[in-house]
Amino acid sequence: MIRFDRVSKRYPPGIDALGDLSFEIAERELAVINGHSGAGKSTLLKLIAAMERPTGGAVLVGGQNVGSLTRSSLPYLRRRIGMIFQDQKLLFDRSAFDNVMLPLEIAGFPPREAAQRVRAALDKVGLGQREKAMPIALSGGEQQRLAIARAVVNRPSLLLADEPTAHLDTDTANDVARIFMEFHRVGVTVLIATYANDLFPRARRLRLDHGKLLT
Amino acid sequence: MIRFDRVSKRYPPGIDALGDLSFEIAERELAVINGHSGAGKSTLLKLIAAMERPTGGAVLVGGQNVGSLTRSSLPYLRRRIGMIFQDQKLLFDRSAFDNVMLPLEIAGFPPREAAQRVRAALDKVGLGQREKAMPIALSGGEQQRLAIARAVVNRPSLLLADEPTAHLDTDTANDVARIFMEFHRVGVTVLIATYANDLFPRARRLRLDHGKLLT
Amino acid sequence: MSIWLTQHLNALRLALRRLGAMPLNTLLSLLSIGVALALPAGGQMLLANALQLAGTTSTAPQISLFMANAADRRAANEIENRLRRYGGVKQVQFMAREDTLARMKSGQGLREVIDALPTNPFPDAFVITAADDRPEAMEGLAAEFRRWPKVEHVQLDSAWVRRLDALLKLGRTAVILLGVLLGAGLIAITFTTIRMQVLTSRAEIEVSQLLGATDGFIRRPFLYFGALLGLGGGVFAWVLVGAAALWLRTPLGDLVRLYDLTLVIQPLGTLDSALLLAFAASLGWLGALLSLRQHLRQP
Amino acid sequence: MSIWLTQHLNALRLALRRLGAMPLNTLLSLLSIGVALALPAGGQMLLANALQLAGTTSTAPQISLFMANAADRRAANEIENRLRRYGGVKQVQFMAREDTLARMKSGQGLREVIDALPTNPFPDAFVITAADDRPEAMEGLAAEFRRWPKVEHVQLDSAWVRRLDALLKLGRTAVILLGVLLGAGLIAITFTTIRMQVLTSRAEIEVSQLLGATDGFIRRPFLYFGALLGLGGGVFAWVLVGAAALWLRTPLGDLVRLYDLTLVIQPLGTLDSALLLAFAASLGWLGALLSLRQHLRQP
Ligand SMILES: Nc1ncnc2c1ncn2[C@@H]1O[C@H](COP(=O)(O)OP(=O)(O)OP(=O)(O)O)[C@@H](O)[C@H]1O
Ligand SMILES: Nc1ncnc2c1ncn2[C@@H]1O[C@H](COP(=O)(O)OP(=O)(O)OP(=O)(O)O)[C@@H](O)[C@H]1O
Ligand SMILES: [Mg+2]
Ligand SMILES: [Mg+2]
Repeated sequence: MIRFDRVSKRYPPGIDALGDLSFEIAERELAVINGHSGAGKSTLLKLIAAMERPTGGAVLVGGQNVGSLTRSSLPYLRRRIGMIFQDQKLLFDRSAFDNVMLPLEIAGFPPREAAQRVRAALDKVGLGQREKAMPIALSGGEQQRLAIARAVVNRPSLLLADEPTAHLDTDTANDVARIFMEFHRVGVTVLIATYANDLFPRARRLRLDHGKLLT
Repeated sequence: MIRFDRVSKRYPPGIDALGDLSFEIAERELAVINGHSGAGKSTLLKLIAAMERPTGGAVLVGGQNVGSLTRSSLPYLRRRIGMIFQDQKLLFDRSAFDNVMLPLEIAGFPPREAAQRVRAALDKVGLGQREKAMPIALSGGEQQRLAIARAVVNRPSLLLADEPTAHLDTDTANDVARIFMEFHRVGVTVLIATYANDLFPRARRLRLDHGKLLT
Repeated sequence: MSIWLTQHLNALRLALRRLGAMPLNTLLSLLSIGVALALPAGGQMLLANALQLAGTTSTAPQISLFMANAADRRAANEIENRLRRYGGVKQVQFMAREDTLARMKSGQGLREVIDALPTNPFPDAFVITAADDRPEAMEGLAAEFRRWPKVEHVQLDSAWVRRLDALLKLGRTAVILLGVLLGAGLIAITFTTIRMQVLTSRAEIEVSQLLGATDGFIRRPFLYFGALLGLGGGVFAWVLVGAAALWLRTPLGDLVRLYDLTLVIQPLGTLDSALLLAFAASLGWLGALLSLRQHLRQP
Repeated sequence: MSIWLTQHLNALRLALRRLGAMPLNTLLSLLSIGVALALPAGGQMLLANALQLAGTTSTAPQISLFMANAADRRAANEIENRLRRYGGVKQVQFMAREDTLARMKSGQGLREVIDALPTNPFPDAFVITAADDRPEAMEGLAAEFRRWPKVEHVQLDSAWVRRLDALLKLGRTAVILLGVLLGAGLIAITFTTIRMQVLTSRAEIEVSQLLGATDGFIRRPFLYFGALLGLGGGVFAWVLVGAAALWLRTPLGDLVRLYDLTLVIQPLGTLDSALLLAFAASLGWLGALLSLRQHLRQP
């Protein structure tokens, strides 16, 4: 599903975030990326979603070289990916419901079916009662769960999560972990960057250190 | 230093975030607030910094009733408080250096001394080499540390931290915890909302559950 | 098809909500665009009215041709025929010497003078309107007429012509100046307004892109927003121009009445109104399109 | 004191950086404000020139007073003395009947007529300029003169007066209209531009408040920003008006020459220029102040 082939990423002022990275993640696999702050975990996920382009090597997603995608084919890659961003990227001028609705609107879902899906996703993360709330009126953990609902509402075939449990207490984090396991079970490829390695005991583990893979 | 006197906070659509809360935190004390997602931890900190006003009861900081402060005396309360926000609230159009400089500029520090202090604060959180970077070019954990540097640069007498280690790996989290302990040791009152209760083993512990204090 | 419609309705709804979310901004924007549009539209209205006025009155410059005093009526008739057949002549009016005498007598203070004269001192005359009223063409005609037999004197109303010419030149310069200035200003204002909306929606654009939105999807609500804002500004300009027309009706009417003309100033016609609104909406649409260009270029 | 200066310098630096950070926006804003300012400033320039022109030429309406034909020079002298002593009269010009006759003879086609006359048909006459040239006042004077002995006829150049009056009324209406329109437009444009900046700086305002910034501290860079933007727009307007003055110089000069006047159009004077720039900067400053009001009201 995902293949990194000698990928390196250097940010403008000469910061090597990733260096000569090669690995493969099979379809339907559940993998966890660990590593210290600044190790390159977010960069790795951004390369998969084509939010950044590698400065060396090739990133392949479902056989497609993501780094050489044209602008106009980018949206279709991203619709197949559900992504939870480290900084959440919620829209603060839309209600929780509308935030989760957005990916479905973009994909052009019929409104009736879309509304049902949105409610199901909000229920799953425990925000069923807060659909009318604006994100500013949600606690940090609730915002995080809202971001998770938005990522999964579209039933993507690939789920990328950057610190999805950073703002969650242990119980809620376990609930969230269970959601990811469920998706994994029904055949979704799941890739999670997190410090909480005890949440996914049976997952494959990738350890990053200063942009290099430890094995 | 801080006294909550039967404080309650109800948000507009009828959400009771805090109910009938009474406790006291002495000067130079180190206290940790625990509680599930949505328990009211952030709300409690916001009441102290007068970012929200209580709907019942009184919040006293250094003997002052914070809820009845006039608009014009608010800034002077806030200058005595160093606050780390759950959503960090960095300015993305200023460099790391300028972000940390902001509280000193506001307080009217002489530029020369201010620059020294800023560099010292950045060094303390391990961002000494990144002072020219824009926040967008920092990893999640680096942003969090930048927010910490900004909160402490002014050497406040009260430090409020909302999930300061949410985006940090265990090692970095321990470094940050050490910074807080240091401030505590030199006489600063420190109040931290966090899930990571093992980081501050000797701290006083307040447990929130659905807006009520567990004892 | 249904999804296509849904997406457009959603975009329109979003655009309306954005307009409503910042009512003061919307109002100020409408005001800016409306005023910027009202000035050229008002100029167009005044111009249209001036043209209509010019159509109802013969303000064309004329040539006066005086026969020799000795010439008789037959000679005058010959000249008249010749004038009527002549190419560049549009209209010929004969003024018999008897009529001129009678008219002069009725003039103030001249009756006694004229009564005292042994013979009629006035010659037969023609007032000629030229087909082509540019000064050079008129000069040419006058020169030609001067060569004709029994013509004593040909007088060109040349000061009048040159004044009109200078006025027109000035008017044209002023219109060009105003047009360029206001055109640039209008575009700048519309763009500024819409860029403001785009800037405050940066987060939304970014997030939508990350969630797989096509450029078209992102653009749509902004295009509606721009077009609605432009249209609103256009309507506002239309109202302003209409109000100005009403306000100016009395003083302008008073003025032209003194020149023995009547003018009831007309507001913008249906076609002009439609053009104004279409132009305003397109401008807003274009402003949105261009404002988005640079934002969408980013990854 | 030094800290005060530092804070102001910081605010100024921040304002300049913001202007530079979005050069296209800044340019468009300058353009909008400049154009909006240029129109009233240009109007003011034209008005100043028109007044100067009016000063060099006696365009005041006049009263013509004709003595009876039978009146002799003594009667005329009496009337002249009476006129010169009369309150509302500003200027009196005597036209002796002999001069009038001579002037008429030199006129086209009248020489023979006049030579044929036994006596001079023209009376002595006066051309009177009134101190107060409002139509009613002039009518009053004329009525008074008509009652004087040996005065045959008093003619008021009333059509002229009424035309001038109508023109002035129209001009005043147009100026009020333009002034209101452009004033509203200018304020809206300036505010829109500055509100855009405030909106894109919402995060900064919020964070500064949370870090203990006073309202004054937050306001300062925005006030500089607004004032700089207004000033820039004012300079731009000044350049536009100057260019327009150069451009209009030739056609306007041509026009007034036809009326036997000379006009070399002058650009805005030093005082007007200074006023323009000060007004522009204050407007920007005020726009920033008002735009910030509602943002600072929030907690
Ligand atoms: N846009 C950028 N420009 C420059 N440097 C960048 C940029 N983004 C990331 N970096 C740098 O690249 C390195 C890796 O960043 P990355 O965000 O991938 O780390 P991370 O493993 O996600 O860390 P964290 O756990 O703190 O989020 C860091 O040193 C960071 O400062
Ligand atoms: N501005 C607001 N308007 C309405 N409800 C709010 C607002 N802010 C917080 N709440 C609600 O109040 C409750 C407590 O929120 P608070 O942010 O204090 O929780 P928390 O303990 O910080 O949770 P977390 O650990 O998830 O950040 C939550 O249910 C939240 O949805
Ligand atoms: Mg990261
Ligand atoms: Mg919280």
